[in-house]
Amino acid sequence: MQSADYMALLPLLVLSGALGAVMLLIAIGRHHGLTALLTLAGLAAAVAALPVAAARAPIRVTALLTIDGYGLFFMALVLLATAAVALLGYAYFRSWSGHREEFYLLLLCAALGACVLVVSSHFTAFFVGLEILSIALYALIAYPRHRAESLEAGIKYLVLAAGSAGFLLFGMALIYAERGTLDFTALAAAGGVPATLQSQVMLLTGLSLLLVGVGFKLALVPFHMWTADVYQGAPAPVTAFVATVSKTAVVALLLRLLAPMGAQSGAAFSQILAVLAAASMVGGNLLALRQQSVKRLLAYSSIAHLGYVLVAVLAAGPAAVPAVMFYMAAYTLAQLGSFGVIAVRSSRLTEADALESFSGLFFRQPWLATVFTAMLLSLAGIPLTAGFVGKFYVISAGAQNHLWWLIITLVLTSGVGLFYYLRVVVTMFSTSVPVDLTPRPVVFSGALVLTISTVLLIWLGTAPEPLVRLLQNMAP
Amino acid sequence: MIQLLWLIPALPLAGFVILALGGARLSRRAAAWIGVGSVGISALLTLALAVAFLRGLPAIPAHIRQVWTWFDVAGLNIGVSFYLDALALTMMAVITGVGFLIHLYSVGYMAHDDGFSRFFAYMNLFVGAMLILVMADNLMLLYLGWEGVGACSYLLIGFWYRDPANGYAARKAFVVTRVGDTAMAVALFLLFDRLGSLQIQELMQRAGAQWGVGTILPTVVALLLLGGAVGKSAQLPLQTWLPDAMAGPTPVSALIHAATMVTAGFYLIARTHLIFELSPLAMSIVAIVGAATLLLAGFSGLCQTDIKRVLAYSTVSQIGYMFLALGVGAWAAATFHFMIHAFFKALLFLAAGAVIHALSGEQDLFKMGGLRRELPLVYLVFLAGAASLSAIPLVTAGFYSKDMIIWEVFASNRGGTLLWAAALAGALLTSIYTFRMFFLCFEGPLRTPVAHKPGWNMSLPLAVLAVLSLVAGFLEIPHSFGGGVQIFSHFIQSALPATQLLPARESNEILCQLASAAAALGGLGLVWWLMLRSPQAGAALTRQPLAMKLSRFWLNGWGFDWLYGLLFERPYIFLAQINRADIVDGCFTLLARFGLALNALAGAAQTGRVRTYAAGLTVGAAAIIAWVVWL
Amino acid sequence: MNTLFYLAAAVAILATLLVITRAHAVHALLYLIVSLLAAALAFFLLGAPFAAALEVIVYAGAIMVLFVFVVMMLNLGTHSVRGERQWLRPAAWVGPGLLAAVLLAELVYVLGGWSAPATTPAAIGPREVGLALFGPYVLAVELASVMLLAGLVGAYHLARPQKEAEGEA
Amino acid sequence: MVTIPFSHGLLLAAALFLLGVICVLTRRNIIFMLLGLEIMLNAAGLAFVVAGARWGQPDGQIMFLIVLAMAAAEVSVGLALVLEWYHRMHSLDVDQASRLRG
Amino acid sequence: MMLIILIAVPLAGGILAGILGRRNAGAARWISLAALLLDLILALVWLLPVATRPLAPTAGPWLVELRLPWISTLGISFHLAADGLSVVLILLTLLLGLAAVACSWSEIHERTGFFFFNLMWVLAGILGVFTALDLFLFYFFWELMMVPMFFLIILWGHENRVYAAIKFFLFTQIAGLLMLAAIIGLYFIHGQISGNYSFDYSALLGTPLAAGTGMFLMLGFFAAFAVKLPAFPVHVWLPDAHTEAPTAGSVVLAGLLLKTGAYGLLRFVVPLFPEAARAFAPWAMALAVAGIIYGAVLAFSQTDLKRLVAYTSVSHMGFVMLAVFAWNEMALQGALIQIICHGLSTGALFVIVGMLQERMHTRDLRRMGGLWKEVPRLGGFAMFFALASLGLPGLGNFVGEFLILIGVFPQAPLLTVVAAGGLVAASIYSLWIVQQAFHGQARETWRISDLNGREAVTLGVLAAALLWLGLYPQPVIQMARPALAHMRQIQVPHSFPAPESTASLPAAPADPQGEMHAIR
Repeated sequence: MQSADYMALLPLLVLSGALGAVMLLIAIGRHHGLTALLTLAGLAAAVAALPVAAARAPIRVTALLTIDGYGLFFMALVLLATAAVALLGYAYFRSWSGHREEFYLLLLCAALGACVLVVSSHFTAFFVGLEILSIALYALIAYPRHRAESLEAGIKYLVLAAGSAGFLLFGMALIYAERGTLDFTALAAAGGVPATLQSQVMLLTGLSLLLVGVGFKLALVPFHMWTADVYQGAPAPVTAFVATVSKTAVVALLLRLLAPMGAQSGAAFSQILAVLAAASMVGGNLLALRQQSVKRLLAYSSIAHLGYVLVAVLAAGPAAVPAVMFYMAAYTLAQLGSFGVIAVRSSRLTEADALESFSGLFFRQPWLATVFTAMLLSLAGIPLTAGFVGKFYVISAGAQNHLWWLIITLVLTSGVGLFYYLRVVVTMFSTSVPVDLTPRPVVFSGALVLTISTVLLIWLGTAPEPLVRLLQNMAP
Repeated sequence: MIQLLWLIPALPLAGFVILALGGARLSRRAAAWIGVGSVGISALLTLALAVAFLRGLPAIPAHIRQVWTWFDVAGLNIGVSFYLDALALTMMAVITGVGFLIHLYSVGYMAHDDGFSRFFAYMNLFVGAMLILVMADNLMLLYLGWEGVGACSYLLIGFWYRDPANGYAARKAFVVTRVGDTAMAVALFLLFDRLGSLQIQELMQRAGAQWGVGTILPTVVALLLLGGAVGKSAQLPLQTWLPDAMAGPTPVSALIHAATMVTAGFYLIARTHLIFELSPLAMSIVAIVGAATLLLAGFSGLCQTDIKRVLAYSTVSQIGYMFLALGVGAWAAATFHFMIHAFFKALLFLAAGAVIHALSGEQDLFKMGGLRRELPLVYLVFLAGAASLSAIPLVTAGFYSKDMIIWEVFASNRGGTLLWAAALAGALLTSIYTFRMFFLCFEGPLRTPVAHKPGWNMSLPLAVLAVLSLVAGFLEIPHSFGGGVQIFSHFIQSALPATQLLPARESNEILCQLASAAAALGGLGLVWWLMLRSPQAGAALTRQPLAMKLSRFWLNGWGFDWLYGLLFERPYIFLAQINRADIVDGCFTLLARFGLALNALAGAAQTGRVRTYAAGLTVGAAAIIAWVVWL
Repeated sequence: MNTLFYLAAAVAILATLLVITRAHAVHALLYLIVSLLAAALAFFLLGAPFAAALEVIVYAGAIMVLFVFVVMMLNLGTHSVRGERQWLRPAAWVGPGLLAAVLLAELVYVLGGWSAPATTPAAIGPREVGLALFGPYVLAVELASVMLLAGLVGAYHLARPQKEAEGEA
Repeated sequence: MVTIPFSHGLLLAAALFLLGVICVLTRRNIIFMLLGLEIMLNAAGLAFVVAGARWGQPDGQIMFLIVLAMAAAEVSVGLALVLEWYHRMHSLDVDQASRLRG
Repeated sequence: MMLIILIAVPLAGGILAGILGRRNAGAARWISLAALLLDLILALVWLLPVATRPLAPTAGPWLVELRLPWISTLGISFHLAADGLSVVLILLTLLLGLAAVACSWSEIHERTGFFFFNLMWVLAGILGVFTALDLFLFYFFWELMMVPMFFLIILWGHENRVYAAIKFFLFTQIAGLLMLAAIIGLYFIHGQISGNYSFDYSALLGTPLAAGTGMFLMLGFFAAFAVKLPAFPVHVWLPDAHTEAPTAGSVVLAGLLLKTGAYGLLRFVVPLFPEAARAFAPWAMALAVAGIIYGAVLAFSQTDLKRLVAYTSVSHMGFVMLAVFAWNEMALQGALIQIICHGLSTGALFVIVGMLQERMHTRDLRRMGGLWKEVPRLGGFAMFFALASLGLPGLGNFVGEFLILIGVFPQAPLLTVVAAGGLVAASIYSLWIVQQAFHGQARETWRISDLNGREAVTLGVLAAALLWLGLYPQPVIQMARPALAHMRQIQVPHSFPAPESTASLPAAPADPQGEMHAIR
């Protein structure tokens, strides 16, 4: 490890440092606001360290990590989303008693795991990053342990995540047994050797098992069933984190893993990915149709969104990488905003996720309703919002590679998807007697997150040029 | 003078605009002045124009005056431009002249009606549209007038809008004629497609130059135009609307459904006669339609109980004569009969109106009677009209015009004995139903008390029209009457060709005239005998089972309404009603249901049990591996 | 020696079978320790003595003891064993068994056809492993510590004695 | 030292892995589920060791070590959750954890 | 620049109305009215002189054009332009916008500011659609105008508004997404051939396409426009949306939103995919005729007056589609006139229904009857617009329908005849409206007031416009002629890369007029 390596690792180091600092702070004395502030400062410092790392990029730091523009972009996304979650968390936990500070600690752990994931170029780093993320999430999901729902969600997530990690590991082991390397690039290079049919099958089986693990994290159909339960049970800020950071990181990794391997993984594998994408688009959208819980609804919709992303991943052309990056950015913004709205409306005992609790929201808290509407429209891919440009980008990537059937599936299923987004919008604008008449004041930190994400959402929707330019040459 | 051509339709239209915008704010008096005055000035202008026209006649048979370009698209240059020739002038004279009289009459007739100014607005609009129809230089503009008069007809039939039956009759009139109009529109498309113009004179020229006699295209075009004509003129098979159209106020029946609009079909055929002449088949069909209609309507006329319906059937029948004449190429005769018919039919309607007015709206013939003494003037003018309609020889104008047709049907190279026989039978029928009506109305005991007597403004038009019905015939006296007088034929020949008579039959003119005279008089005699001389015989005749059946059948217009109801109206309504909820919508709803069913299906896996989810994970893994291993 | 491997394999599978079928948690744990020991033997035979040692120490030692502690803490008596028997109807095994059989068939098909050269591998002792661990894999070690930290903090937060008013303001 | 085909080693790992899967799918007792997960993870570690032996590399064993660490961390959080759950529900029946669904 | 201002004025007016309207409902009304009037005046002052000036034969098709960089990395620019066609439609938009504002004047009591905000934004989106020349930008505006419309329906709609709004949004969005996919497909195909990746309309024109690809892409565009038009059988959203929308919503829907579909067919489908459109023309025309008849028959059976009028739109817009796929000057001019006149006449009918509903709180025809006596002026206007709707000569709709039919006839005589049957059906339903609502016996006792001055002016202006178009449509025809001629010239692709595409379409460019020969 040389000094350049350290400079390249600076964001991760800063993050780890922040982790230590927060831990120390908690040890010294518990203070919710201070902890949150320190967490944010750490995240901000990590973000500030990104340009330092970018100056050295692309660089390979040991075999495990590759710091490049692609990874750093996603890292930025992860860090910013984490900061948003921290702010939402502050708003969410502000009125709680008991231990609130571990939330930030775990959040930083999870963020570190996600950051490792997005720059990993080795199965070991992949697995470690994934597990840091997962283990931190088990605790985060079950964080309000006085709520049976949260515990239940935690248990479900734990059992299934560990199970899927088992599949993932077994797949890795098979690939390793076949190829003799755990390094992504070396793996791709090894593909140059003409392999026998059997070894091809072995590799594909390994990849398939790996896909189970990845598919679980991304909640692709048929590995999606946990999603809604966990989203619903977890506290809203954590749900936001699960929906954004953990998916973004895994998508980034998947693309990094598959991009060089694309050629050798063969038709069968891309067929599988295509089927998973289609199944996710169809399944996610269908499942969300009649949801009465907004969190579950968003959970199902996230299944569909990952299906859309997979279309771009599959495209694998030059347009694919910026498409995926843009889409994930737009998706992250919209999900953060959506769960943010739920978070700022939730109380200690109940999450404000019943659809009927949104009834007539526009007339009580027009600002909040407008934000949520913008977020939902973005998820639905309506112009003026980032989601539209993202969807446009994804369709572009698909069209460039003639994935016409997937595009048509995308189009038709997002039409179905529109239905449930509209249901929520309609509920907020419904003039019938609202269930809950008292507007809950929005905490400043929550309002900040919502405002910024709305502004960004519309900015990216109307003037995406700067970001697009940035993303243009970022293939891993 | 010719420069002012555009004023003639413009004045009534201006009257309409003022009346429509002014609406109820105008006093009755003002409305009457505007309504009657605008048409009156038009009539005077027409008169002046006629003088000017006649002065230049042999040299200049026609004038064209363009007012503005309506539209000009891709070679279709349509102007709002007017064409004046003998035919148009005849029509204009009748429209403005008779129109003015009827307007004047209406001032009295409608005096107590709520919609007084609305009535005159519609009437003015009608006159304007009708004038555009007959003056149009191109078929587009003609179509404008054509549909315009249809709309006015609709508005006026349904004038008393409270009664849904009137509304029904109005809509029926509009829709049935629109069926014909649509055929005519298709003819226009075809003409433009093939001949590249819709300007009538150009069309006639090009048709003559490009199409051979007896080829298919002129036949198709002619038949489509005939479709329009039969719709407007209530000929077979679209005759069903006219008897119902009597729901409108009586002046309307007089003006629109007797004197002018219903003869638009005749006008159309006469206007485009060159195309018809290119198609002998179409000509024969026109003749056959005319003959069949005149008989059919004649029989129906025999059995009507409503005085206006009798007149309506007689109108259908008389227009049948015109068509018959057109079909045999007797252009001048048809035009002449049109004019005379306008006089006497308007007279009859107005007189009937006076009767109805007098009896406070009673229209049932069997509730009338004995009015000879109560309404002497009406009695006299009605008699004149009835005589003219029945073509009582020598003294009535109707005789001269109808006789001319009957004779030319017999003698024309396109005519034939069968058609002639039909025409003759029609004459007999006409005289029977006319005098049946007349006797029922004016003879016998008084059955309903007389409430109103016609005022001067009603009586004056009656008198004028009565005179015209009697003396107008002297414009055209047959050859057999010592060389005769052919003022009208000469005049009209600047626009329409002369009839081609078969030399072999020309010598039989006087015999023919005798036959038609006999038919007219025979009919009169028969009715007189059955009704007045020995009513028991008449009553016995009507009690015959066969007669009763036939009578009911004819009363209902040969069951055409029933048939069309069965074939078109009821299926249409049925189809529309069963599909009210839009079956296509249902299909999409089904699709949505399907989506929800899939939702339920997919949701079934969301049991909330972690073991189920783990199983899903495992199944997915197994499936994917199976895929890569075996595919 | 080969026989020893197959013997260890058989013991491991048998013991695991017993683990998953036991009604009493402590019995199952004991069988699992047997299975892990057999696996450790297999590791050793495959030339991985370091892994074998850790398998025994960490897995069979530490992790299983954790389980035992929890089972003891929860004090699952005969009552729970009866419940366990009720839940473990033969029918409950059918679906998962079939599913696993399908997967097994697939993996047997894949692995059975897969032929790697069956040379005797050189033993990779603790030294090589240690060199690799603190050479190229040093970051993984550091990150694993964060992972353990996350587990620690998580477990601490969740298992901390609960005050009744938790979550209330 | 053995000279068995490497595929046999992997087959052993597969068999153990699937037994773990069966355990997770079948048992309603959360503790047993966690045991099943341990079996699965251990089997995956075994596969890594076999694969490492094939290539004569330490990487397989290192992966095993990391799996070991992960298993430890996961079990600790898992058992903490179980304790909390039992404290609340007085039962280890995982099927009771199905309030969230639909 | 003037185009941007034309779009920006309603946008700004909408925002202002939205803000001020929270305090003072009257302010919102007046601001909207003023903004639209200003816009109309600007359009008249700026665009009309340009549009009526005789065009140099060498000049391009665009009278005014504006191109700003937007997302240049993807070949997207902010490209607005107007030709005669656009100018006519812009004027129609502003005129009907004014009518919509006028008819909402007293109808909207709640959240007035937000209402006018949405209304103005819909109008701005429509203006954008009529002027956007970058396909991405077009799609942007295309979707943008739907969202405020959606809010107009769900917030100020009638009983079943949620269902209707969602249905409306779903149909148009799904079809719109298909179009987006087609736009992107075209973009890439064009980029791969020419190396110039651009969404610009003029660049994409004449992209050579293989027959199958061209057909698929064309269908993508067609789907969006057919739904919006709406063409049979994807018309089902329309009756619901119309029925439930507030009056202004219905006016804008019928008068303008549907026209964007027609505009899209004219501007994009045929020029971009001439070969595919030619091949598809018989089917499209058959659908159009089916729509004409189907809509007319269904209109007749409706009891909800608004629904009835909605179905008439299906029928009338079928004529437009018929004309577009005939693609000769006569038919296209007819289509344009029909577009305008349908906007005016159906808009006016919706205004009338709105007035009735405001007074009677019902749209049920079965409860009306004999209203003439109560509201003769309203009845007179209703009669006028009903007659316009049935295509009475002298009123604009007749000119449109007649030109369409006479233009289509040489290409598809049989279809034309069937379509002409629609005229008969139109007379059936149009007269039925008048009969049921205004004539006949009063079924219930209504004490309602006749038109006030504002209402009379609104209807009067619309009626006058219809009369003018019916008697002297030549200015409009003149204005659109160069635009249509240009569109008809951009017919034949520059070159065909593959021989099979020329082989499958024998002698396609032989026809100098470029008409498509459908069913003869």
